[in-house]
Amino acid sequence: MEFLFAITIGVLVAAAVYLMLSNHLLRFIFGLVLISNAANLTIFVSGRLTDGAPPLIPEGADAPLVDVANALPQALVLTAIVIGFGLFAFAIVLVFRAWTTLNSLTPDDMRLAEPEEAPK
Amino acid sequence: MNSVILRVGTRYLAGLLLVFSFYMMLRGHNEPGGGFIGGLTGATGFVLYAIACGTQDARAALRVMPQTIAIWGLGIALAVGLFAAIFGDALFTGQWLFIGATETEKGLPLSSVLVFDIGVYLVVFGSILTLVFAMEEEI
Amino acid sequence: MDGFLEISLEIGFMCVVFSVALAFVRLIKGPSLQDRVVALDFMTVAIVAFCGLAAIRYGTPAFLDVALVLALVGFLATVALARFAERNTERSRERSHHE
Amino acid sequence: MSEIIAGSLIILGGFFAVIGGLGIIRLPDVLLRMHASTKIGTLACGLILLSCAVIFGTSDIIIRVIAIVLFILLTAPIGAHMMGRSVVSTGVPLWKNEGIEEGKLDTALDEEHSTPKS
Amino acid sequence: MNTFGLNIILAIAWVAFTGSVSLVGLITGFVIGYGALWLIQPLIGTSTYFRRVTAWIKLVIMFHYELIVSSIEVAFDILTPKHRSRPAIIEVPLDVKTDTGILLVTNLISLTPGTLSLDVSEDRKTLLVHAMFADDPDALRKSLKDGMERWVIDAVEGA
Amino acid sequence: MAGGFPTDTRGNGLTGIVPVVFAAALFVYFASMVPTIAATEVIRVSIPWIPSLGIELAFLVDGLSLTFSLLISGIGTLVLLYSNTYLAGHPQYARFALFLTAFMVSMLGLVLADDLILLFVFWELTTLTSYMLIGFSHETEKSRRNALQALFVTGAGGLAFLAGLILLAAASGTTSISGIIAQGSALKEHAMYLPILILLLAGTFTKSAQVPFHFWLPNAMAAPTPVSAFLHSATMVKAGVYVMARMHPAMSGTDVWLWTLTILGAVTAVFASLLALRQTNLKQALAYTTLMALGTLTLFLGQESGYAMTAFATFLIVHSLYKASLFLVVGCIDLSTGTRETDQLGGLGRIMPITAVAAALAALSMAGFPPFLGFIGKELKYAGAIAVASEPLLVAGAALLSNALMLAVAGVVAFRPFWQGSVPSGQSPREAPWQMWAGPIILASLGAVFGVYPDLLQVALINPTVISLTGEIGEAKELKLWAGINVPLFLSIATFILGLLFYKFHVQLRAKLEQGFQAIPNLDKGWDSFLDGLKRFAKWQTQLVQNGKLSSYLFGTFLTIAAGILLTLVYTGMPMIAVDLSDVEWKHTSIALLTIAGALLALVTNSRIAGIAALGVVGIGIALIFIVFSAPDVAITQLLVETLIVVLVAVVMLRLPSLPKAEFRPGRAVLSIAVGVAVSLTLIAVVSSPLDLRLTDYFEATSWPEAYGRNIVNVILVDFRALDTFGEIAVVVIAALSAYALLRTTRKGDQK
Amino acid sequence: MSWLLALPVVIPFLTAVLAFLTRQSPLGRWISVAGSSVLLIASIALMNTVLREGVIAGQMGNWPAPFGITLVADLLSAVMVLITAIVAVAVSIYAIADVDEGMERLGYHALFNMLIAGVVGAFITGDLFNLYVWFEVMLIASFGLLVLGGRPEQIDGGVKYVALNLVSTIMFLTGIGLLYGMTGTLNMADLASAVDGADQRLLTIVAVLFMIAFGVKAAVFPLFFWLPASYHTPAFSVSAVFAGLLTKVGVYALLRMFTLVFDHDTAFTHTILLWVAGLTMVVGVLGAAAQSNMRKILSFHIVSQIGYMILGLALLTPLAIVGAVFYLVHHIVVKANLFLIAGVAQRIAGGTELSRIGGLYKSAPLLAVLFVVPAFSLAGFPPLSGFWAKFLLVKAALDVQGWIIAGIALAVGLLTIYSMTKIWAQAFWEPHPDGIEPKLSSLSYRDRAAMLIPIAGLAVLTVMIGVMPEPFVQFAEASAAQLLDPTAYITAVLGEQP
Ligand code: NA
Ligand code: NA
Repeated sequence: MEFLFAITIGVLVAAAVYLMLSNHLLRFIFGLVLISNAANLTIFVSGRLTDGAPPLIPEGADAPLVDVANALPQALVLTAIVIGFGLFAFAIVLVFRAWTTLNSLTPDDMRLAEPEEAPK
Repeated sequence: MNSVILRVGTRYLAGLLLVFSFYMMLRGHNEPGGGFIGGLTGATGFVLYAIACGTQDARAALRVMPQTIAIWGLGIALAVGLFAAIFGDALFTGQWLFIGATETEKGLPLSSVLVFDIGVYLVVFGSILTLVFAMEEEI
Repeated sequence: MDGFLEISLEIGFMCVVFSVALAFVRLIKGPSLQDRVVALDFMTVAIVAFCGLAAIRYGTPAFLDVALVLALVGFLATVALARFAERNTERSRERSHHE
Repeated sequence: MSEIIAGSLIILGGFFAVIGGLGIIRLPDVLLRMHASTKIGTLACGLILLSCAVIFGTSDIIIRVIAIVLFILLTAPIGAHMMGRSVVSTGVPLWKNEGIEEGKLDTALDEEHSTPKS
Repeated sequence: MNTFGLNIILAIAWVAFTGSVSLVGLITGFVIGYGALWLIQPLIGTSTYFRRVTAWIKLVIMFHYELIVSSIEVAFDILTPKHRSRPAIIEVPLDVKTDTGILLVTNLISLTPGTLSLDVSEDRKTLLVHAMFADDPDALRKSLKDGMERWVIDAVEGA
Repeated sequence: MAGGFPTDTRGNGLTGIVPVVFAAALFVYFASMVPTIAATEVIRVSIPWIPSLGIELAFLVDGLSLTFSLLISGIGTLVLLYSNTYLAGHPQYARFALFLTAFMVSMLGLVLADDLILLFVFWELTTLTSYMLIGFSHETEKSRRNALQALFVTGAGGLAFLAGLILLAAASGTTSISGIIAQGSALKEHAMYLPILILLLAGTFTKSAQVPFHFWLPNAMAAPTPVSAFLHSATMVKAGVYVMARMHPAMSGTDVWLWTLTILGAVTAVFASLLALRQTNLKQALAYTTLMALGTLTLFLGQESGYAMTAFATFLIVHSLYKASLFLVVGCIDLSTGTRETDQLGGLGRIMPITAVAAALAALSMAGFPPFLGFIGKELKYAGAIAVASEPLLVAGAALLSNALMLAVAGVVAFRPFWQGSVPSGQSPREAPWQMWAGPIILASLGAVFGVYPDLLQVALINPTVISLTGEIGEAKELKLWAGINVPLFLSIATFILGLLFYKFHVQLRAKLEQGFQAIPNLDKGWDSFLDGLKRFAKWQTQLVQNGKLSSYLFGTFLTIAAGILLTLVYTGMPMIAVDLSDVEWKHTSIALLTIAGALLALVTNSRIAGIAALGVVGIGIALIFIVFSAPDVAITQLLVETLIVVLVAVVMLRLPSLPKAEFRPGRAVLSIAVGVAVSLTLIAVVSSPLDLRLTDYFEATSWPEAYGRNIVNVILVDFRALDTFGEIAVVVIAALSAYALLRTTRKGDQK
Repeated sequence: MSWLLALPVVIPFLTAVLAFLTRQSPLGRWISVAGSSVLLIASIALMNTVLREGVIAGQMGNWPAPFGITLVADLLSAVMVLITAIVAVAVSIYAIADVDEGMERLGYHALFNMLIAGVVGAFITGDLFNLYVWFEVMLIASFGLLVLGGRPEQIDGGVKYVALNLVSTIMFLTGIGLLYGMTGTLNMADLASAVDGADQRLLTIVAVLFMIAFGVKAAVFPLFFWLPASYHTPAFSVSAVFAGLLTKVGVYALLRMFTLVFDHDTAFTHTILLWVAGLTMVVGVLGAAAQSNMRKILSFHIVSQIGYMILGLALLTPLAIVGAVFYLVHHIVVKANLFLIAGVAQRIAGGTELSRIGGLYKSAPLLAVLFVVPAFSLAGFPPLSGFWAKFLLVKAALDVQGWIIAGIALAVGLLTIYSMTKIWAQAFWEPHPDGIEPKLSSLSYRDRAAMLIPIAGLAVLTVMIGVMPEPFVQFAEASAAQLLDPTAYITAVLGEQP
């Protein structure tokens, strides 16, 4: 199963990278969302996949009675999702600001911080 | 958004989401849920409010600035971590008090961990609303 | 009758997944914004159903919690996008009005 | 017994889910498609959740199922209303059942309404 | 809602009597309490409570009936190659006043296949409905008013 | 500096006096050591500095360092005295005095240091202080340029020098200079001898402005004249010579040493004296004669004979005395007349008699006339040259030629302005104030005094210095005015004749030289094009890598990632991979396909809404993965976050324009696929071996009994790894605050 | 013990919370100053303990390692925390003059202290995922600070900074996932032995992934683009703290991971690092040579100097690590200070573009003195701190016959001199193009004190390290010994290993 999702992650990453390279900030944002998802999924898959056994301890038991899914990567992914959301939120606001202040969404045209050399 | 249906629906939904978010937070320690999920759900309620009735109303309903809520949440979470110091434990050591504990029953648990989750809830709730309100107003 | 439930669960899963696939086709085709949102909205509802099936299939009511949250907040995206569509048109009309 | 009921509900729900999906594909304009998605989807979902209640049978599950169904019944129409409203206000081309073949529908609609797509 | 509160108290009392704190117990207590209250109706004076409860039950049943019947109708249209539907957007005057009422009417209309509430005018007097089978708009309008709206008004606003 | 002497000759008050007193005190202090050193003892003081690197604050007073110290502090005193008047009332005099004093102290440190690293510290301090001094007239472009040039060239040498010192310390196992010398000839046989030598010479040659690094020295004359007098006569340029002398016992005697120093010294000497004669500017002429002196000193150091060593010691002193004196004289002339050009000067002898006397005394010493110390120096020089076993003619010839040229220059600088021609109209020269002629006259007189009484010098400084240069075996030759009729005497006479001829025809010679030098590439001009080239190369390179375009930055970053992983894969070979598809259900496959389809739609669509919806699909697909693989908490969070993402994008997009149509870029596509493949392959390899579940087992076992929670994921979040969660909510808060701040700052550039 | 470790992280957070709640009043800035000062005291206490007792570790939440999160301080961590605290104090004082009320109201002080918290957390954590979390805290705070003020060039720089750093962050996260998938642990001390059981070929690949992720943070070639694109745009106090601290966290992480965990194939990994070091030095310094703006020059020099630190890690001899540690400490102090000085230049001379300013030497000699110290320290002039840093590394390179890399290190030093003198000549020596005489007295008393005290303090520190390097060298040696033989580190975290 892990193999299947490793391939899925590869496709997500490839699509994300292409979008991030597209010289358009909205597409970059799309790519960012994809690649964040891919990274989260990488952790999840790295922790190995278990079908249908959430890491919960039933009432009356001291430990899970069956082999439950690996809880640690789940906690990590949860953390990573929330952090990723924070980063995304900032990024999207930045894109918005870039549009309102620089009037462009193509970062290659943004040359205020690194102006092009005036031709001599 | 001048939609009667949405406004009326929001009246029910926002409260519902808020109550539901507390429920998700409180049960988090034993079942799916917890501070994040609670906070996100609760925030959704006010996001809906802001969409339906405008941010002014939403802010008025909230009464406190959302960023203040968020920072208080962080403060609470931090305080929980520091609280362990009183008992000579390390940062973020959970402190438990079982009300009416007997030999067989653990009793009603009161824990610093729950307060920490409340901190998480407030942070997520406040932060998302800070963001959404500001964006709504700016656009 | 263990077998019947198993089989019907498989069928249920297949149907739900297939319906999601159908919705995805609409999402690709569009053509209007709303078509896509409708497709997405349908998927959300399908996931709720999927959670229900999963809860039965694995005997774990925990998945119902996923359904619960999704049922409550899933429409928010729809609302936001609908509002976007509406305001976007308003704005472009205003813009053309100004010109 | 409960498993047979549940199984049947699941199959019925699955059936409606597919119908909903087909409706989204097949129906000729966006509002019609919304009929399929909002209602038939809800129905499908409700049936499957009902089977959950039947299978587990415990009160907390039943409460949860009821809650889910109520939530969907509450939110889905609001979402549909918002969408429908926007369809009307943005002037998305609509089908008028004028006997146009399905395959040529999109082009026909485009010719009929020159409103810009978003 | 005094009667409703009384009913609740009776239900709790029932649970206390039987000693089974469960949902089923509570519902049983509620139903039995309702019966008891209905019996002693003259004692507690005129209350819309009983009618409203009946109306609610009727609403729920009729809603599900409509839902299933029209779902089949739509499903049929989807599954058959030719589209029989004659969609149209129609305006329905609203009599329901309360927020809850409006929400219920619009939601229920939306939830029954074949009709979809698009919008309520700002003055809350008109409802915009998209209907799939609007061969006869007036008939449709009438059926909505006499059907869903009526049931909702009975249940929510009493009469 | 035109405009006559300062009217207020009281100088700069305390700021002026204190440094003079300080320098004088130093001189007296060092003078008090003369008896000890004359008794061929050495004084060594050492305190630990960086014991862990074996570096000490070690100072050594022996003949060599004492000679230098006396010259430095003595001339320093006079120069500071002179400067106080020369720059009287200058608003930045305090800084000047500070830098000059600092320079003097650094120079003293350099010659006294008995630790390689300590020596280097002072070495660089002299570079730094001289940079400040050369650039003293910092408001002129030329000053700044020349200061930079001096710093850059000596700095470059300094870095090579440092490398040499490090290697030297490594080769000898100590940084102590006396320790290295005590090891005898061990260094010469060390495998690293040659690299060390080359690196050290690179440092000393640049610092001493030897050919071909000579070009910065004349430019450094942009400094005020006292600075030139001090730095470029007595001190800084001699630092290089000092180091060669210091290392002489440990490193000399090899063929490389001999020929490198001899040839480069000789070439510098001749070349510089020709350059000196060519100059019409007094200061420039003097600067080049300094080069000539440095060449000569280097040439001596190449050898080991007692004559050469004695000649080195003597000429070192001679040169410092007359050169400092002449520089100061030129300063007086400059202030008095407003020019330093020879052809605009004349007849100053009667108006500035004291200065003239000082100039004459110094010039005679420089020209090597008896009974001046310069004469003795010159005699020794020839004696030393002849003592060169293999090529006496070459060395002696070079010495003869350069000495004759030197004589001519002495005439041009010190004779012609005073005793030929008359004062041009427009000039109203006056005699310099006493503070300004005191220095020259004292220094120049010393040349005469030591010439007549060479024994004074012999015992006090020359003998100890020679011992320093050669170790205990050293035998200094006697300093005598009359050494009998011998080859050096004949050479001296030849020098006089040739020199006087040169002087007589110096104007014509200058023209010839001018033509000659035109033909030789000028490194000074090369300097500017070097800097230009450097800048251009830097610009070119920078535009190549830092072109201001995010897309190429991202391309570079992703390329690094793909290449990094894939090339490493090639290097390591394929890790173990196990493909196990047995437990894959159709559900898994369809969820994976849904996710992939969503991603591909997001990739290809030109519609914003389709893009967002596609992201929604990916989100749903991933949520389904979380559901199927038992992560309800994660699934809920994923769905909630996905919803909020859609909401945020929908809000923001109201203001954003539609997506432009995407063009297909094959290069980007290949790179994207490469990154995807790299990640996939690595992950597949990772999941091919079993996972160690220690941590999870612990969490499962303790979650309920110790942390009282049944939802293990939540217990990890709020208890086992609460610190992570705390950091994470901090991220959320900060993100909100940052985004809020960003939204709320509105500036002028903002559109409506 | 565990509180000693936790406090340096907790204090800035607490400060941030308080500063945010008081953001509408001037109290916020004083809370920030006070908080940094308390942090300084705490980090001195930490350093003191580490010096006395060796590596210390604390288990957060009282969960034993490797199950809970461990905070660990060895000498390197302790000194990084200490130096962070010093920079924090300096910058928080400087901010009184530099940061306007508008920025304060938007939460500057809170963001700043969160940034510090993230940096400290990264230095002190012993858990890989926790390191990621602190990286994120630091990163998101830096996003906010970078664009605070919202000038167009800030937004432009911000876009590039954010985009590239997000890529690095995601690579880091992916790397953590993969490493966890191989070893099943996240505790860094535990990883040190756990990786031995993993496929070594795969480990090398993951090591390269980490190298890239940290390489972006550390701004090495060819991953540094974000730095020169953005560091010259924000407020001066912001760019000072960025310049001083942020890239060093990347260097620290490289140093930590590539001595503790990824030391299985140094012939490969550290050879790559050597190349990276050389190219970073050269490309960075040439970048600086091409610039004409003070802050841009300084920004490129950060890149170049990072190369030196990486060089130390790449050589991996005791002396080289000593050099790297020494360089790390020295560079933070010096580079932060230079950016602070640029801020003063901006205030009194009206800019940082060298052709637009001048005359500072003549009319602001105090500033000139204060500039000379860090500038010439950066250029490696003795007896300033930078000389020893470079000396150690060049010696380390020569000791292993690394002629070329030593030559590069020296040549880059020369070009550094060139850049520093360019600033000196054009901003200080050259008269102001508008003929004005920029004077420090044009600043208010408060601003003058707030700006010059931290600058002078850091300059004194630079001189102190330079003149009395022995304690620092000794310290760096002890620290390098700990890095090269992590037994003490591992024992402190996990207890005695069988
Ligand atoms: Na290891
Ligand atoms: Na300038």
